[in-house]
Amino acid sequence: MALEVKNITKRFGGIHALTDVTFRVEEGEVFGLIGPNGAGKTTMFNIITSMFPPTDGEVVFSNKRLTGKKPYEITKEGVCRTFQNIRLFPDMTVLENVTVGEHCRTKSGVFASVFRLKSQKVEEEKIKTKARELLQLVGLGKYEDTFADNLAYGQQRRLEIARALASDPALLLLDEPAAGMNEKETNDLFDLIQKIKKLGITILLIEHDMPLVMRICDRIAVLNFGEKIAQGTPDEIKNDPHVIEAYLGQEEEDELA
Amino acid sequence: MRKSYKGLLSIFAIMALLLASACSGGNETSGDQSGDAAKDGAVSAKVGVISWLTGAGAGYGEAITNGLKLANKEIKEQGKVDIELITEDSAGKQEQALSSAQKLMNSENVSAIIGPTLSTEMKVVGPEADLNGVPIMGTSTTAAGIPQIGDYVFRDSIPESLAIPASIEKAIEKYDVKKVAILYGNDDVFTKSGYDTMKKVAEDKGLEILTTETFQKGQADYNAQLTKIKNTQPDLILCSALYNEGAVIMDQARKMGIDVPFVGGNGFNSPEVIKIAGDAADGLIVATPWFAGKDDQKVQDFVAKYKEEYGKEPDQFAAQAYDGMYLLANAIEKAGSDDRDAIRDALAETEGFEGILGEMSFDEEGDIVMEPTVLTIKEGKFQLFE
Amino acid sequence: MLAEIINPYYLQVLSFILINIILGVSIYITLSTGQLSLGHAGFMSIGAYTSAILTLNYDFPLVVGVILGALLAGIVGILIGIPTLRLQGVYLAIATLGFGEVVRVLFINWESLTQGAIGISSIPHFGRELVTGLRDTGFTADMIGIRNNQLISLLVFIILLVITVLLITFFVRQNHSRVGRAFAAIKMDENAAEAMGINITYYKVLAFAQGAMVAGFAGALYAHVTAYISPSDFAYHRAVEILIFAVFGGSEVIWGPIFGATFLTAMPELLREVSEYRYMIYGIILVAMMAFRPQGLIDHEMIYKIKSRKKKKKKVEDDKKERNRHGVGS
Amino acid sequence: MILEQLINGLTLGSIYAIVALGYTLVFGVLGIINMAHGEIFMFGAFMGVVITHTLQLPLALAFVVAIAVTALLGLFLELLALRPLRGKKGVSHLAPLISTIGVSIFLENLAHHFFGAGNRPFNTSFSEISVQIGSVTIYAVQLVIFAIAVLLMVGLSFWLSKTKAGKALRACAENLEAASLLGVNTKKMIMMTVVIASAMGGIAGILVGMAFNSVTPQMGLTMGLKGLAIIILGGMGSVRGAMAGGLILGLSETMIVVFGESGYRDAIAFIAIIVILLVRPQGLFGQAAPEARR
Repeated sequence: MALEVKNITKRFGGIHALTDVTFRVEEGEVFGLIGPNGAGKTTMFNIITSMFPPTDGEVVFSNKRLTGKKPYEITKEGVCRTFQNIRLFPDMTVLENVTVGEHCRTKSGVFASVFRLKSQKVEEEKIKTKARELLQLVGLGKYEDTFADNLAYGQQRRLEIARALASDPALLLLDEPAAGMNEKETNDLFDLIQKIKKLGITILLIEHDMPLVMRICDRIAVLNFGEKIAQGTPDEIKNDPHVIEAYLGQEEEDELA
Repeated sequence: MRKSYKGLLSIFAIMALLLASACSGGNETSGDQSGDAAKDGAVSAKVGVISWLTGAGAGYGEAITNGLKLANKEIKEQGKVDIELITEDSAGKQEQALSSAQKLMNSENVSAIIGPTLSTEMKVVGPEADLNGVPIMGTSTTAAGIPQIGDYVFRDSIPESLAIPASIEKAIEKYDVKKVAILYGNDDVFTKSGYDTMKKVAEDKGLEILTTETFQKGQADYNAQLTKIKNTQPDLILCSALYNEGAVIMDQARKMGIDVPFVGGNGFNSPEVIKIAGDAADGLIVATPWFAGKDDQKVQDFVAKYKEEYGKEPDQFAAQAYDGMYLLANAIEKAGSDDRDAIRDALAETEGFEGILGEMSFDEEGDIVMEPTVLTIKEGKFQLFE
Repeated sequence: MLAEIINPYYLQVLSFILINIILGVSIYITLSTGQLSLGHAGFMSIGAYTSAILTLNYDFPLVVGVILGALLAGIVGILIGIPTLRLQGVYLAIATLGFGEVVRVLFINWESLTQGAIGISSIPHFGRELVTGLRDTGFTADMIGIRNNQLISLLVFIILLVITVLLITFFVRQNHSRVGRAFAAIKMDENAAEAMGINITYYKVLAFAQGAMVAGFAGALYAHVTAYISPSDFAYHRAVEILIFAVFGGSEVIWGPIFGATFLTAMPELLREVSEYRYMIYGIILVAMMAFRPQGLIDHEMIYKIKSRKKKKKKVEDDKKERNRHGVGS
Repeated sequence: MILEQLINGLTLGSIYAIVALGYTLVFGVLGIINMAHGEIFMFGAFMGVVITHTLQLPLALAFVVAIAVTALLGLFLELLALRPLRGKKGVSHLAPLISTIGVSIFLENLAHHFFGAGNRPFNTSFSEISVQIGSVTIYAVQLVIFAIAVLLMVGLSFWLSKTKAGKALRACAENLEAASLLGVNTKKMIMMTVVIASAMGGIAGILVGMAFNSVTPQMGLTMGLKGLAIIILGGMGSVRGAMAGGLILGLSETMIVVFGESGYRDAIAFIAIIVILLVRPQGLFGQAAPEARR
């Protein structure tokens, strides 16, 4: 059940967003993908989920080639993601958002729905039960009838995770789940990720919150200007001179801006 | 979900109630009123009018209702028939015309209907009136197949199949025409049916049709078609267009150096052509039921009265409506009651009625029989074409 | 009694309202996946012409003609939908607008089949056909004490009402299912929906084709209610009118376009003076709605509030019953 | 005959191109299809009628008034129908399209009320002037139209690429937010764009009146839909594309008449739209949208 990213290169016009990036996420681990802004992390997510195709290279998940598949097919293969800039369905309730996530694991069509076949009714019940369980898991149990739009920021991030979990993923891609969270929320998030890991779900994580990354990740890869500059355990990464250099450079830039 | 569904039903229930209460007032069966002659011995009847009074064609509707009102005023003064006109607007739309007709026939219980303005509307309203046994007469519907809708459908407007052959025949006589070019609007029911007649007449008369060109509504540029026509060098151009487009076509043709005469259909017959095209309008030949310059006392009286009443020259729509009103009043008088069937029978028997349009009769199908006048535009004026 | 209540005029207006409701629903379905189609007048004309020609020239039964008309419109919808799906937002709107015009020009020029601009008249009329059919079975209008034309209008109205209610039920049920959730998700965020495992191509084509089919269906009904159709009945203005039903009433929930169609069709009948300014008012409605209430008069929130109020009421009642029962028990 | 038809096609094409330039300018900067452009054009034409025919004033004044009135309409369009939608949360990208459709219906019916449904003549002695070359007659109007079209295209290209205001406008087209951060007064720029585009519609209106002597309230719809087809054909937001697309459409409409299928003349534009959108959605001269925008 491992994810293999093989020699991925992506160019937008003349810009090299990713250059020959290779890494492997093992089953059951939490793998961190870090790097300064614009290093190509989200681009990597987009390529894994086929939001757009790589210029070169391929992505393989549990011995199946993901590259070339449609995004929804990839979700069906068991790879689901969250978004850096939250993309919930704003005019749906919290519960409905999660039920949408279950789409690819259910199958009632127009006919079954309109004629209220027994199979459809049973399925709807199952969908609701499971969605409620997931909301309990992420701690949103009492908000199920609230519109997603009206949730607090941290809650929205957790809802996104619940929605992604609803698709029964074997691999969960989290894009900066702690962004904009305060310390307590971040701690809750840490617990949540631990719980998800215990469910046997592999996690690939993009995150800027370094303490969180160091605490939670089993292994980490570092991107800078579209290239992988380091990979290893949190301790190895902390002491890697390339990584330090990349991040110090980033800070200077930040100050300039 | 099921609740909102119930909501819908209740909305309809309310609507049904509303309509029930709204119509319970004026809905008596028409039979009760038959023979209900007014005190002074005049036969009284309610007549519905469906006309295009708002929107793009409001001008037609206005002319028609003016003509009707003027005629009805005179009829009332004569004291033999007392007609109450109830006017509904169709806005030129079939749906609205049909709703209006239903309202007139069922809520107002009219004895007969005059209108609607357009042939397209008549094709929807006609069958419904026929089914209800309400005589209906179009005064401006010229397309083919209107009186054939049913026994109760009449018209006093001269159909293209009468007007176009008359003008083409006279043009052939005068200009020794051998070759013609045809130009018509293919997306409009009037111009298309005019074209069908033109084509048939041209073939019957053994004319050589050099080219057939079309244009569409709203088009401003006819140069491509006209250039093509010019190069075929016709003796005559048969142009089935409404006056709006027709005037522009003549303008562009004359500019291009096409100086042969044009024969137009009913829709082309309007003083507006001269207003829009100016000198370029010279050489247009049309057949018309209505000629304001006719040397006839009746006609001149009508023109004078109309001008006095409405401050403008009557056009063919006003004139046809005016005669239509008289035709109907005549029938009501003959029928001696406001009974729909009696009026229909009397109308069908109309023979040799002298109106401002000339001598009129209805044929077996309910179509008008009359002699059209052929006119031409010369020096910026409609004149008799001889 | 019955004879006094049934007025064909009101039934006629109600029948047109029902047809417009069906048209409103048709554009709502397409919009429910976030696709704006300006080609619904075109689909409507396909349904109308198909059914008119089949029943008139080839003696198909009316029901079969209407169904085939709707199906053909749906099939054309699929054929147009699949390639145009690559187009987003405004491009789709323009492409469908182009489609509608091409269909109209085709019907104008295909004279051997459609009689061009002259249009097709004497199309079998719903009510009249039915009444003739009933007469054969020995049933006449006098038997229930009404006139023939009253019976006809009544039958047309009842048929349309049943069809409309069934259709609304169909789509309400679909909305509250996996399919409806997929539609809604696509409308709100296409990329997120696809990332959540929804085959957006399939559902967008499905919605587009359903919309086309319902529009074709409405067109076929229209043909058999007015008994006359011509290409100019299905021009650009018709497409815009259909759009206005959804924009005014609201395109978030199915009740929006239903309300929009009802209100906007009834308005000129109730207020004849309005009729003169009808299109100007339409124009102002479009601009004002976009500026002040882009979701239309009836939106999710309104429906949600109504529902939750009912729920509360029901809960209170339930609680009461519960308490009463306990009261009896103790 | 072919030569004459070519001139006919070029004249028609040039007018189409000027109409399309107005569309393309608005789309280029705002990313909006202004469905009311055709009706603004129609008002320009009616101003010409009012000045030259009703009031019997000189043609030059007609141009001034038409430009002024259509510019004003553009201003109202921006203030009433477009600005309220901008930057509002939860407004779909279809909102401006629907809003401008509303404006177009309103204006069309307003013209009905003001000017009546009928055709209005546009008599000016200028449209009589012609030159005879061999068997071919060329009217001064035709030359003027062609010249104005080329002038507007060249002028617009130059203005966009060389002047400061033009560069600011292009910056807006690239990215509204960034442009405003860089100190461009985006509100003013947008307003200017809509006003200029509308005024170009006004010019086109007068030219159509001069060339064809045919002005009706419905002409806006016909011309507007053609303009729409052209910018899709030429590529949305491309000035050269609008010009080329206009000429292509004008010539092909003329040629379909020459080769005998005048009934399908109006369909060309729409068939072109559909084919282009399917085969090359960015249009003949447009650039492919970057994938990242998805």
